[in-house]
Amino acid sequence: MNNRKMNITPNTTWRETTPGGVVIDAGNAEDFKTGDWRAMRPVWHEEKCKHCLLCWVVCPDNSILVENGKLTGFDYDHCKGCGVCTKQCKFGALDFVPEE
Amino acid sequence: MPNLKELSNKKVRFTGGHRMCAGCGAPMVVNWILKALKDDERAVISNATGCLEVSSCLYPYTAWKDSWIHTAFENAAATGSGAEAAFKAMQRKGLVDGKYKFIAFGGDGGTYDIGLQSLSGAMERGHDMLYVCYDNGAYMNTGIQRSSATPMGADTTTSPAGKAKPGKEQFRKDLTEIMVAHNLPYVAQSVPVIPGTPYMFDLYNKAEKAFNTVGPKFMNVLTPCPRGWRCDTATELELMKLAVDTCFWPLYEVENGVYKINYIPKEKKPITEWLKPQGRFKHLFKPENEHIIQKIQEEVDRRWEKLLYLAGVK
Amino acid sequence: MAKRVSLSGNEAVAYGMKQINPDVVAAFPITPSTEVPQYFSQFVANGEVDTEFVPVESEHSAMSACIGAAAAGGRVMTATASAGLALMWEMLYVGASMRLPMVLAVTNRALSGPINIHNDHSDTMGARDSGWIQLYGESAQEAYDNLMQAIRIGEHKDVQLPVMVCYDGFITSHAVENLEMLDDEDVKKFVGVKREAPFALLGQDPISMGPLDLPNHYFEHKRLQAEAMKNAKKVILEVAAEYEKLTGRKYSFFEEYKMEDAEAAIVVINSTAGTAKFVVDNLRAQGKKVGLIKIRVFRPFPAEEIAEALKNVKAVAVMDKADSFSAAGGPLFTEIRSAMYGKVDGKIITNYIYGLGGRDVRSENIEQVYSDLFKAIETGKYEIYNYLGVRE
Amino acid sequence: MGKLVEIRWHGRGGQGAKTASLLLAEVAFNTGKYIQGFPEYGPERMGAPITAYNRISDDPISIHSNIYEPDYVVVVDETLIKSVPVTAGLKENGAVIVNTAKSPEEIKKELNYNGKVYTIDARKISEETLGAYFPNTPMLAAVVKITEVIPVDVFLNDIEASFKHKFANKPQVVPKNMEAVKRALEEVKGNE
Repeated sequence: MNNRKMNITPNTTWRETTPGGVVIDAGNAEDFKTGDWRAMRPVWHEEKCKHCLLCWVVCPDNSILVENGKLTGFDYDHCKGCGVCTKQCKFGALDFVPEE
Repeated sequence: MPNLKELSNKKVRFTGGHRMCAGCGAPMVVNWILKALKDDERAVISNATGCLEVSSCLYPYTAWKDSWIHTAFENAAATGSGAEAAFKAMQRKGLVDGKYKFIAFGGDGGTYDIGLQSLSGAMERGHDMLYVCYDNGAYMNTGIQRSSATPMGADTTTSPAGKAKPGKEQFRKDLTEIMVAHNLPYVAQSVPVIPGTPYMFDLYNKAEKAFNTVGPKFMNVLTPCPRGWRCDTATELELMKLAVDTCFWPLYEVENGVYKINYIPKEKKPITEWLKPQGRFKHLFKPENEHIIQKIQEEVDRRWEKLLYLAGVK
Repeated sequence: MAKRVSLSGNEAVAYGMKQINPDVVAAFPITPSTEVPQYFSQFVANGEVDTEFVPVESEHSAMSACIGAAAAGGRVMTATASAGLALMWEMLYVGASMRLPMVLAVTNRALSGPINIHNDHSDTMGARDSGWIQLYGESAQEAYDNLMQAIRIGEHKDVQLPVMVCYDGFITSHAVENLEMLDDEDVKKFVGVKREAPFALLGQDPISMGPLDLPNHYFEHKRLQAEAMKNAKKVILEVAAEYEKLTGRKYSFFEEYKMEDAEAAIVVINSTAGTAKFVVDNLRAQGKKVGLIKIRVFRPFPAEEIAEALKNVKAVAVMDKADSFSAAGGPLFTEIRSAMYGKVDGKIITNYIYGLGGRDVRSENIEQVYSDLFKAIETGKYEIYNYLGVRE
Repeated sequence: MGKLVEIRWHGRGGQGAKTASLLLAEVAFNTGKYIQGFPEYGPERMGAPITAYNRISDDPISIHSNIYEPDYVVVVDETLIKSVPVTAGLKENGAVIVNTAKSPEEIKKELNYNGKVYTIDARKISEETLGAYFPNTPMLAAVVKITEVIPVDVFLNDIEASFKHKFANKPQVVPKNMEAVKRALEEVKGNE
């Protein structure tokens, strides 16, 4: 992200770091990708989806994208592939498949 | 029932990119507690050391979109109470304005055990804050050591099941009742949001009620930990239903001393249904340990009966 | 106009806190510090301050609540002693590393065990490496003056560190003495009404404080923290200069008493310095070239300045009112000897552990130390490590 | 250094010896003196023997040790004479002041001390003027008179002002307290 106030890199020196390790960019964990943790992958079949949002309700990683009450897809940058969402779908709109 | 479409438009306060285990229950709890805040309210969150803390804020990243502070394991309530006190004084002096809600999150280790004194102190002093315990029944952060919230019989790394001892030998402490004894305006016991149940939004509704109550509030939320419980991650919410249906974890709230059970199962399931899918109880199903399961069942029954009595149901 | 008053050390500190009118005071009673929160809660009850007084259930929670309040952006003060400070221990480190200015008044008391409520310096000396600035004072006046300056030092933008204001339990905390207090308005002007926090939980933008800090960044944060302690040296002198303009009372890292031509000097902390000055005066009257250095700032440690101040003496006795149990000398001694190494060599330097657990320090005891020093100068023979006033 | 007067008080916990020493410090302070007033602390509770100290001087006082060779000793409770060496270290040219109905000569026999002995019946004065046993006020007056740490007339003005301040809500007790002070100044007597 380029709108961050902090620019902390692995090369940041003590003079440039933040005092006490304060993090002044709230929510910047979004910049950290946890998608590569996945061994299994939820796959969305849009045509079967009733947009009940029950998958969105349970996702521990805020990785199910919803716009204006409609599911629009998965945030695979952060989805860890826990599969909890796929168990909620009563309409067969979510498959849970091994990562290739 | 809250409108999911409306809720989905609310701002996200806890982002992806945190490093909790895949399928961890704690972020589910955090998400829905924070969703109960109004969009114009800002939260100041105090977090006890634990899984949630180490995984949600690793320098230089934070998953929190509200102000958040971690100082130590045993003092989330005291730390939060200081922030709340500062707000009151600074507001009185005209140094800050805006709507703030003060929240503390701790696991069962940081709440039932090492943090109990600081929790009790902060609640007794009456700070306007909500303390949420995400109770996954052991010190998961350090590698699944028993806590006073660990259920009897559980195999943990400090209450291991062996030839001489069948896992944890004591029943779990009833922290919710201890908090009720503080005579707080609001105490509740809940589970994460579980679709398809009559109590789906129990957690959200209780958080909303807590935020609308002035003074000290406490919520105890049973939270699945697939790693510590040794259960199938994808079906962990099914296990939560069983905790409720076996009355191992009743859903209830106590408002100004008045008990209300939020869900009474039509048919109470035997405790074995909750124990069986969890690897930490596997050894209990050996024939020689049958009496332990019986003991657990008796205690679950006794506590449930007591709750029914307190709630005036029986 | 300053007011001339007679107050005990604890009263002076509590009145000082009242004049500062902090946002939060979170405190727990412990002898001999109890009176501070006691007096202060009366000010709160009388509506004389706008402070939130948080009567916590332990010192651990006292420091935790102070950290929470300081992190929120508030100006925060508390008081404790001995075991209370020990119970805060973990949080002392956390508060300093989070770079939160706070002021903690410590009435120095022996740290158990066996339990003892009387004065020595084992409590704050044990906390010397926690990252807090430590100011020590001989009298109620100095405790009060240090309290005022502590606010400014800790909150300075180049410092942002918590400060302990230490004074002797009972000897200073409970003794009524003459002192001068500032006018309320002058205090307001000197400390300002609001803490300028560079970041705060209640600030404009949400922040996260106290992250998990792994090997890739932790060291840099500690290095930055160390720099703040270095910066504190300059700030301590600046604040002292400003305070002197206001009060006429001069403060520095340490006080030099009759050191100009001194051949034998002792270095000491807190109230014993007063007794030692009395002895210096008497010995000077007998023509003996003796002097005294009283440490005010122990953290940051004024190593170069101390070495400079001791460069002309022949023999130095460092007085420690705390043992380090290192079997190699007390905490002040090891600092001073280390400061002198390579700067001023060839001096006789000895150590006296004294006054533990409130053992009264009589002028005769101090005379003994000077006498030992002169003997050492004459004969070149001396013991390095000594226990003063213990029954042999 | 100007004249330094050192005083040691002996009393029992709860009887007010500590308070009396602080009051003496206060009145001396009010006349521009440098003062110290400090108790010696222990685990003492009600009834246990306690010690308190005063230093009073025209110049700043730096010494912070206890007082071992006092100029004056004040005994607030005469029963202590049997159990505590109250005159230990007391300077021969100093004096001891004892709260007792006995005469100085009688008390002197009980003390191991060759200097001056003064007595004051603070109980009688207190009960007759204040209607209850508050020994501090008469003791304080007696100590001022004997030690001369401040002039008696200055003391009278100052103590009256402080009574008026202290008893702002019940001004009728001010004359009674002043009566106690004046009687004590008259009735304290020595063996000289």
